[in-house]
Amino acid sequence: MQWGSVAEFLAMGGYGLYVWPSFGVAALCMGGEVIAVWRRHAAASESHDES
Amino acid sequence: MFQTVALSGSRGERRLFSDVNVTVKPGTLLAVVGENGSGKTSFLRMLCGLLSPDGGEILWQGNNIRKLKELYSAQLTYVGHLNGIKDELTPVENLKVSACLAGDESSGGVVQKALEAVGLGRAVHRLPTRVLSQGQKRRVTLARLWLSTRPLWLLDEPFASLDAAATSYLTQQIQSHLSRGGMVVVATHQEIDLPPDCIQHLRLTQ
Amino acid sequence: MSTTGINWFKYSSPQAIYPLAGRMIPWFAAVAVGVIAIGLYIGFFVAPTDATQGDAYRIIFVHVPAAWMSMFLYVIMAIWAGIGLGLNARPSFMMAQAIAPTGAMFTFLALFTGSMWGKPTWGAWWVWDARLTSELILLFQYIGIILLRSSIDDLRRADRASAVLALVGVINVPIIYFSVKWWNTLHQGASVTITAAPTMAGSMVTAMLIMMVGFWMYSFAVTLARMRCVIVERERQPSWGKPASIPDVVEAR
Amino acid sequence: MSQPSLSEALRGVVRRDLLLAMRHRSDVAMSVFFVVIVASLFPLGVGPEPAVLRTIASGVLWVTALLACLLSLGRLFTADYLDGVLEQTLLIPQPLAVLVVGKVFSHWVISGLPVVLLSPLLGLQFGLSGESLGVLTLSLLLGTPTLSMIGAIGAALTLGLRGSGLLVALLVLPLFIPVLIFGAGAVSSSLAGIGSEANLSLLGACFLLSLAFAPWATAVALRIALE
Repeated sequence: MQWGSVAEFLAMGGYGLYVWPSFGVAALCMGGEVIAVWRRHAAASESHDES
Repeated sequence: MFQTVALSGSRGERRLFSDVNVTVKPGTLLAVVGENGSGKTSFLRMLCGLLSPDGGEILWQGNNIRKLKELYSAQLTYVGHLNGIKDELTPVENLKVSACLAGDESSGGVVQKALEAVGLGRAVHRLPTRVLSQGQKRRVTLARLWLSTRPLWLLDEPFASLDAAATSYLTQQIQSHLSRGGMVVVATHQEIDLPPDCIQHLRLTQ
Repeated sequence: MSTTGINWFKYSSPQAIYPLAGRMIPWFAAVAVGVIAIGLYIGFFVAPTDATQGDAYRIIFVHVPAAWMSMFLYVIMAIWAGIGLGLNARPSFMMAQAIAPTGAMFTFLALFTGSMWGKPTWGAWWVWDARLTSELILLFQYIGIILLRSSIDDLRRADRASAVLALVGVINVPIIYFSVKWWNTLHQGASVTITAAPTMAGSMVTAMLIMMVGFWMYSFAVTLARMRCVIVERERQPSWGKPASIPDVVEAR
Repeated sequence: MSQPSLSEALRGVVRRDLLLAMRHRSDVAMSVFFVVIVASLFPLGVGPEPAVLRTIASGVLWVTALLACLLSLGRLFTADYLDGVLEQTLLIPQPLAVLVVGKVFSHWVISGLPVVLLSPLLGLQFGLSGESLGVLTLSLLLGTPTLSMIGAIGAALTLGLRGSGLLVALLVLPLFIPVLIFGAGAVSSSLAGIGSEANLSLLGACFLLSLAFAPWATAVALRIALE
């Protein structure tokens, strides 16, 4: 393990500003997609039951 | 001989008809009747091969029309809802082009004779079709039947917006086609004035 | 129901796929979460800092798998579209429909992370490099397919039109890639290239491949879930798939 | 029973479209005028520096040609679709893909050829000279039919849809990119003195490839649109 402290880990050798947004946006996109599909399924099956 | 076997079709997600079995023998006419929206047009387009059926088969001389493809297209003349003529061209030009594309004779004399047969005088032959009335445009379209040498005619509402004279011209032309051993499928609201022994009806209901 | 399909399509009908997909999704999802967690662990804690690029290279663990997925998913989508057109099979159109948004998402992700990586290493957010440009055009193609589908109301036409577009696009992708590449070399001599491969440590490659597997599993889970949405949405339409409430055809003389 | 020969059918399709274009001469004039105006806007926006104009000339003129093609795509099938001529075209007992080639050819004669013929003049506006002008014309001559063929796919796919004009642009522009790159590349490499053969032959390859695939895809798309 090459990280001495949490701060060092977050700094990413000075590239934290680039590394973390990349992973953050990736997580956001993928998580968002999961939620969107979930909602779509819920909405679809709900109106399906009504009809 | 032309027949459908267990034909079913739908428009969008709506089932229009299913399990239709009809046979059209040479010299006979099939009248497809039914209310608006009952699927008459879809049925005819399906017989043309423009629309693919949900199930069942359409057979021409015992062969599926999907397999025949262009060989089958060469057997039929289709007159649809839309006139299929260009507003900017004159009746003569329109008819010449469509006869040429159908592989029929398209010389000036033959075309003029066909137009006169549907009651369009020489006065309108050289006008752009745009200025003609709805009924006159329909006559230009139907004039193709006077040039057609194909055995199967598929006519969608051919009598719509025709006057009494034109209706009787068309009926005569259909009759002479049948007497030559031709086959006709007509979607119509009207009674057709033909001997009853050569007509069968197909009623589509919703 | 389509009777033109081969017999086994009866068993791959939407009604059969729906519960099957439902059973598979949790497994794929669980594996995806686990594998991605392992990949991230190796990527951040085992893999060493790169000698030339410093820690910025760690973006590779999300960037490269996303870029690969964007291309794989396009090809898979096009294959489903082709099967759909060829066999007139409804489920394969649905599959293609379910894949497109995920593919577009990964394409966007590849572009975004690429530009995040490009800034510290090349000094620019965007370079008109062959890879970047063709990835951008891939995104346009995904968006085009999704837009075309959504602007056609008739489902049957929507399915088949977007399938044609997907297939045309799949021919275009390699052409674009090479055209942009030649365009670059013809104009500017040597262009920017990614020369990470030879210097990469084993653990770096491992982490990247594990992330890749994780993204595959994620894609399976998400597209199957979307497939279920599509099935339910289409089932809402009356007369869907069922043996039709038959209107009578009366034959008379 | 009657059947037109393939060349008869092809000639019939082309003759009708050209005849229609003769009745609508203003449409052709408009697309030519569009190209001239758009190409003339660039020097006004960028500034009259001859060196700058020479460098951007190939890109500007090619993008202009591309837009002109795009604008006229709507005319390719829409009118035929609305008046039922397209329906009848589908029933002509010859391969639809070949008939599509006929339609695309007449579309090119109406919208692409005028741009090709005009291009030396536009090139002069941008300070191109001699060999580069020839390369520009040649690249457009090879490239604009390709654009028409690719565009036909998009036009067929979006036939009869609401907002189809915008949609066809979104679908077709990404597919135009290789042609744009090779076409503009041919001109700029001739300007740079590298020789334009490589780009021109790639442009030719694009032409052949689209001739092989695009009419077929368009035919499939038309059948789908008319169902």
